[in-house]
Amino acid sequence: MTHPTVPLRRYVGIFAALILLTGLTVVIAFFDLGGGRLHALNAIAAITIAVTKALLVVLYFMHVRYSSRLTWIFVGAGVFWFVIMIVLTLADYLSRGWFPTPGSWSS
Amino acid sequence: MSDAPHEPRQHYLNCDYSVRSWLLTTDHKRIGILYLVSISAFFVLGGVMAGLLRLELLTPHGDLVQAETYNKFFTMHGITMIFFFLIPSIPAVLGNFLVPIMIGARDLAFPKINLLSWYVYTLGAAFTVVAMVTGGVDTGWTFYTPYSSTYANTNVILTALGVFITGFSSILTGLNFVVTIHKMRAPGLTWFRLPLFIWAHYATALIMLLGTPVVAITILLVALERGLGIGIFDPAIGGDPVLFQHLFWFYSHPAVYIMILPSMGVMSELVACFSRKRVFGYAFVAGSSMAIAVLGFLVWGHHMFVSSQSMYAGIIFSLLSFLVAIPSAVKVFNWTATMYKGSISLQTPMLYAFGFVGLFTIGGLTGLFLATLAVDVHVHDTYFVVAHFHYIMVGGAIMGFLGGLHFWWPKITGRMYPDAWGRLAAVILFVGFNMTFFPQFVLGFLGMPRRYHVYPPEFQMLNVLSTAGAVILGLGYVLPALYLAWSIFKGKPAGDNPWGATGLEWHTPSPPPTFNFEQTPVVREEAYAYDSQLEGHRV
Amino acid sequence: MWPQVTQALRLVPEQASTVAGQVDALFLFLVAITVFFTGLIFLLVVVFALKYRRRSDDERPKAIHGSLVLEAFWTVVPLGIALAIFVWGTYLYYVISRPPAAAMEIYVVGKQWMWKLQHPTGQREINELHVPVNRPVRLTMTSEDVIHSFYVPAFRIKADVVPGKYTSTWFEATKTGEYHLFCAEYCGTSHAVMGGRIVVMEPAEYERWLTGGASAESLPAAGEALFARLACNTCHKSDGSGRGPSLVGKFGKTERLASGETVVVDESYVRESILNPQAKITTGYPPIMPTFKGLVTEDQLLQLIAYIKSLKMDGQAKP
Amino acid sequence: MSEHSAQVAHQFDDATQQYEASTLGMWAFLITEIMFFGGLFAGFFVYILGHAAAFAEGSRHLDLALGTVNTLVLLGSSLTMALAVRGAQRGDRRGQVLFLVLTIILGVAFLGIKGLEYAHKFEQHLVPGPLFRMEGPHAQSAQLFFSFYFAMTGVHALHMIVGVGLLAWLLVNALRGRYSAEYFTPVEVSGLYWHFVDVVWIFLFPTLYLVARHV
Repeated sequence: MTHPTVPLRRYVGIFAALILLTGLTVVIAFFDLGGGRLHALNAIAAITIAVTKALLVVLYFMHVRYSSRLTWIFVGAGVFWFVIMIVLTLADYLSRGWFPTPGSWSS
Repeated sequence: MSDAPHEPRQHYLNCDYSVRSWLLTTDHKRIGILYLVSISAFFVLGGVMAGLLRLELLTPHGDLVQAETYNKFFTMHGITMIFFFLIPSIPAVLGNFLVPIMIGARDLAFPKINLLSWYVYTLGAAFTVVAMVTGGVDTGWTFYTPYSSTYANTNVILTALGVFITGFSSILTGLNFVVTIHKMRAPGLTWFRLPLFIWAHYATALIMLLGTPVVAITILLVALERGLGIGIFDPAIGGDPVLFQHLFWFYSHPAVYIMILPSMGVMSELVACFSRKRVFGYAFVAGSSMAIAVLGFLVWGHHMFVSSQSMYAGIIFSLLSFLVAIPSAVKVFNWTATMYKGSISLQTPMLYAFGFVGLFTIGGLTGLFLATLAVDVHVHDTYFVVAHFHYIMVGGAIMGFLGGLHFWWPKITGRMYPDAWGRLAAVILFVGFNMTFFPQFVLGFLGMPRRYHVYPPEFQMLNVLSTAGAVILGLGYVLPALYLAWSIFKGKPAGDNPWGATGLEWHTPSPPPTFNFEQTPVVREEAYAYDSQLEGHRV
Repeated sequence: MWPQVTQALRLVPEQASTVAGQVDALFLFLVAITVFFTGLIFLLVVVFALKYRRRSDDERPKAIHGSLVLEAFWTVVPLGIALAIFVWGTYLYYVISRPPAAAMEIYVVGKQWMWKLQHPTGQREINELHVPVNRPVRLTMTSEDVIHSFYVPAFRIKADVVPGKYTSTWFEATKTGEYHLFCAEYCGTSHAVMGGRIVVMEPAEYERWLTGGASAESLPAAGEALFARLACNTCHKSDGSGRGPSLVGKFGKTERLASGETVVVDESYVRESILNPQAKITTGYPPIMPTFKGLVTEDQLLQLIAYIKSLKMDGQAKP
Repeated sequence: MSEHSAQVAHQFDDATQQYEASTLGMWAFLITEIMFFGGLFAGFFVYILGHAAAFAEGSRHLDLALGTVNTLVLLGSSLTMALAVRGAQRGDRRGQVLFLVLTIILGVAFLGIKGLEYAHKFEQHLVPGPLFRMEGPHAQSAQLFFSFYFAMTGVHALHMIVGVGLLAWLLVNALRGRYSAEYFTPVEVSGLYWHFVDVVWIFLFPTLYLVARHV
C-alpha cells in the first residue's frame, strides 16, 4: 500500500507556492495591520501563512495526502496536543490581570 | 501440562548464555529482563534513601544527618524512584516481555530501537549516579527555578542531563509499543479482542510520546540557564519562574498516569484470571484507559493552585482535575463487578490485586482533596500530598508491578515461586504500607510541610509510627526478592499455563521460544473467554 | 506529660481564623466520601471473595459481559459528587481569596531562610508577626531570591512568594495565641527552619506592643525620605509641574498608557515602573525615566509604595 | 515463516507491513519533536505577551535578509528531498544520487548562513549571558528574546546536522544501489524527518524574524 509516485509538475508547483507565500509573509510584516499593543492582526496573518506553508509541505512533500487515515490521526494528534499546551498555559497568563490581586502579567 | 522434557527444549533463555548475547540482544524478552535487573537495582537505591529519610524523621531535630544531606536524600529518593523505577517498571519489564506475545507477534516493531532504549536508560542512569556520588543534588525531583537554575550549588546540570537522556528511553519504548500494537497484531485480533493489558500500555505509550519531550526541553533550558548564565526563567530580567512550573507539570502530571496505567492493565488481567470471568464492561475499562491518557494532559495546573497562578486558571484546572478522576472510579467499579459470581482463588497475584483496589481507591479519593481549591490551599506541599501520591505510587503502581511479576513469573522463568511465601509477603507489604503512610495524611492535615529536615515536636508521635511502618514495608520488599531469586533455580517447573489463563502468552511454552510462536496464532474470540475455555481449544 | 499526649493525639489543627471552620467542614465532607467509597469497595470485595471463592479447579462461572445501566450509574453518580465538591470548593476559594477592604497592610519579604515583616507604622520583625485579634490583615509579599511559600496552618492560608512580583493573601485571626509560620515551598538548605510564629494579641495588648518597641520611623515617612534622597521629587512634583506625572492620589486609580491601554495603579505597577520604567509609560509623558534596578532593595521598594499610597488628594503624607 | 526477501526484517510478515510500520514509527517520533519544539514555542508566546515591545526590539536586531534567504534555501532542500524520494521510488539511481547531493548541499548552505548570523550576533554582543550588551530601554527583557532565539535556532540547527548526517548515510547506500521500487523505506523515512525540520523552520522564521517589523 505504498503511495503512488507524485508527478514532478506537482512538486515544482508546490515549491513555487511555498516561495510565493514566503515572500508574502515577509512583505506583510512591513505593514502595521493593527491589533493593539501585540499587533495581533500581524501575528494572525503570519501564523495563517505559516500554517498554509506547513500544510503544503506535510500534505504533498510528506505524502500525508496519499497516506492512511491512521497517519492523519497521528499528525492531527500531534498538533492538537501542542495546542492544548499553548491554550491552557496562556489561559493562566491572560487571566492573571482579571482578579484584583497584585501581579498582573500583561494588563 | 507438558511432560518432563527429555532433552532441554530450546527457548529464549538457554539458547545462548554468553554475556555478549545478553548485551547485544534484540529479543524483547531479554531486553525486558535487562530492564528488570536495572530497575531493581534502582529500587534498592531509592528504598535505601527512603529508609534514611524515615530514620532522620524519627526525631523533631535533625540529629542523624545535616540539612544539606537530608535534602540530597529526598531529592535522590524522588529522582531514583520516579525516573529510574516507576516510569520504566511495568512498561519496560512486563510490557517489553508481554506486548509482542499477547498480540501474537514475533517481536516489537523496532527491536534495535528497543535495545537502544535500554542503553539510553543506562547512560542516563550513569550520569545520575555519577552526579549522586560526586556530591548529589538538592533541588528536589521537581528542579523548581530559580533555586535549581541560580541558587543551588550542587550537581544540578549533571543530574538534569541524566534525567534528560533517560527521558528518551521512555520515548523510544512508547514509540515501539504504539507502532507494534497498531501494525503487528495477529490475524483476527481486533482492537476489542485485545487484552486490557495491551489497551493500558497503548494509552501509556501515547502519554510517553506526547509528554516526555516537553520535560526534556524544560530540563534542557534549566541546564542552559545554569550553565551559560543565560536568563530564561530568571525573574531579574523579566523571566517567570512559574513558566518553568507550567512546562514541568505539563509532563509530570501525565507522568503519574504513565506510572499507574500499566498497573491498571495488570489489574484487569489478574482480576479476570483469578475470578475466571470476563472483565465486566470490557469496552468501558478500555475506554477509561484512553480517557485517562487524554484528560491527564489537561489537569497539570492543580499542582500550582498557590503558586500565583491566576484564580481563573485555577478554577479551570480544578474542574478538569475532577473529570480525570471519573475514569479511574469506573475502572475500580468494573473490577469489583468482575468478581461478582466469579470463581475467586486467593493466590498471591490476587492478593496484590486486592491490595491495589483498596489502596488505589484511597489514593484516588484523596486526590479529590487536592483538586478542591479551598482545601488544597491548606494541604498543598504538606505530608497530605506525600501520603496521597505514595498511596497511588506504592499502593497502586508497585502493588500492580509485584502482582504482575508474580503472575507472569512462571512464563518468564518457566519456574513456579512458593505461593505461601508470596501470600505472606503481600500481607506484610499491605500492613507495613498502611502503617507508614496513613499517619502522614493526619500529619499533612495538621500542617506539617513536606521536605522538612526538622519539624515541631507535636508531630513526632505520628512520625515515629510512620518510621515503624517503613521498617515493616522494607522487610516486606526483601521477601519477594529472596524467594523469587530462589525459585529461578529451585522452583518446580511451571508448565505452559499454571493459572489456566486465557491470554495468547499462555498458549506458548514457558519460557517461550525466541520467536514466541511456532506459527502465528489466529484469534477467533473475545478476550477472557473463560466460560468457553473447556469446550474447544482456542487456537 | 499529659499535654504532649493530647497535643500529639490531635487530629484537627487549631481553628484560629475566620475561614478555618469552613475549610475544615469541606475537608470533613471529603473525608466522609472517602470513607464511604473505600468502605463500599472493601465490603463488596470481601463479600465476593468469600461468597464466590473457587470450589473446584474446572469451575467455569457464566460469562457476564457488563451492563450499560450500571456503567452509566457509576459514571454519572461520581461525576455528580465530583461537581458538587468542585462547586463548594470553588465558591469557598472565591470567598476566602478576596481581602476585606479595611484590612491592615503588612509587607512581607521572604529571603533565603528568613521572613522579614514590616508594619505600616514602621515596626520591622524577623520570623515573627504581632497582629491584633479579629482584625483582617492583608499581606503583600515578595521574595529576594527563590520561591518561598507563606504558610500558617492554623489560619488555613498559604501563598507562594515569587521573586520579581507581588503576591498577596489575607487572614483574620479569631483566637489569641501563638501559631506556627512555615515556609511550604522547598527553598534550599535551611528550608525547614525558615519559619516562626504569628502572635495574635488582644487589641489593647497589641497597642502596647506597638508603642513599646523601638520608635521606628513609619513606613510612609521612610518612603518620603527615600523619595527625596533618590531625587524622584525633581520630576514627580506633587503639583504635576515636573517632567514626570504627579503621584498624588494616583494609587488605586486607572491610568491610560501611551500604548492606549489602561492599567490599575497597584503595587505591581508602581514596582514595575520603578525597576523597568519603559514598560508602561503614561500618556503625555516622554519615556525618559531611568531604571532604578540595583539601586533600590525590596524593602526600600515597599517603603516607596507605602509613601505613594499615603499621598492622598490633600497633598501631604499621612502616617 | 513466510519466505523473506533480504530487506524485510524478521519480525515483519512482508514489505508492506515493514513500510507502514516504519513510516508510522517516524510519524510517532515526529510527534515527540512537535512537542519538543512546542515547549520552546509555548515559552516564547508567554514571554512575548509580557514583553511585546522588548521582543519587537530584539526581532529588529535580526538580519531579515539572511533569514529570508535561509527560508528559501530550506524550502529548496525540501523540494530536492521530495525528488530524491521520488527517484528512489522509481528506482532511478542517478536521480536519487543527484537530488540527495543537492539536498545535502542546501542543508550545509543553511547551516553556513546560520553560522554567519551567529557570528554577527557575537560581534554585536547580542549573545545572552554576561557579555550581553544592548542599548535602548528594553535591553533587559530583550535578552530573553535572544535566549529563546539561540535556544530555538540552536536546537533546530542540531536537528539539521543530524539530518545532513542521515542524508550522507543515504547517499552512500544509494550509490551502492540498495534502494529500489520494492525497497525505498529508509529514503522515505529520512525524507519525512527532513521535511519536518523544514516545517519547524517555516514556523520559526515568522515567530523570530517578523515580530512587528513595521514599527
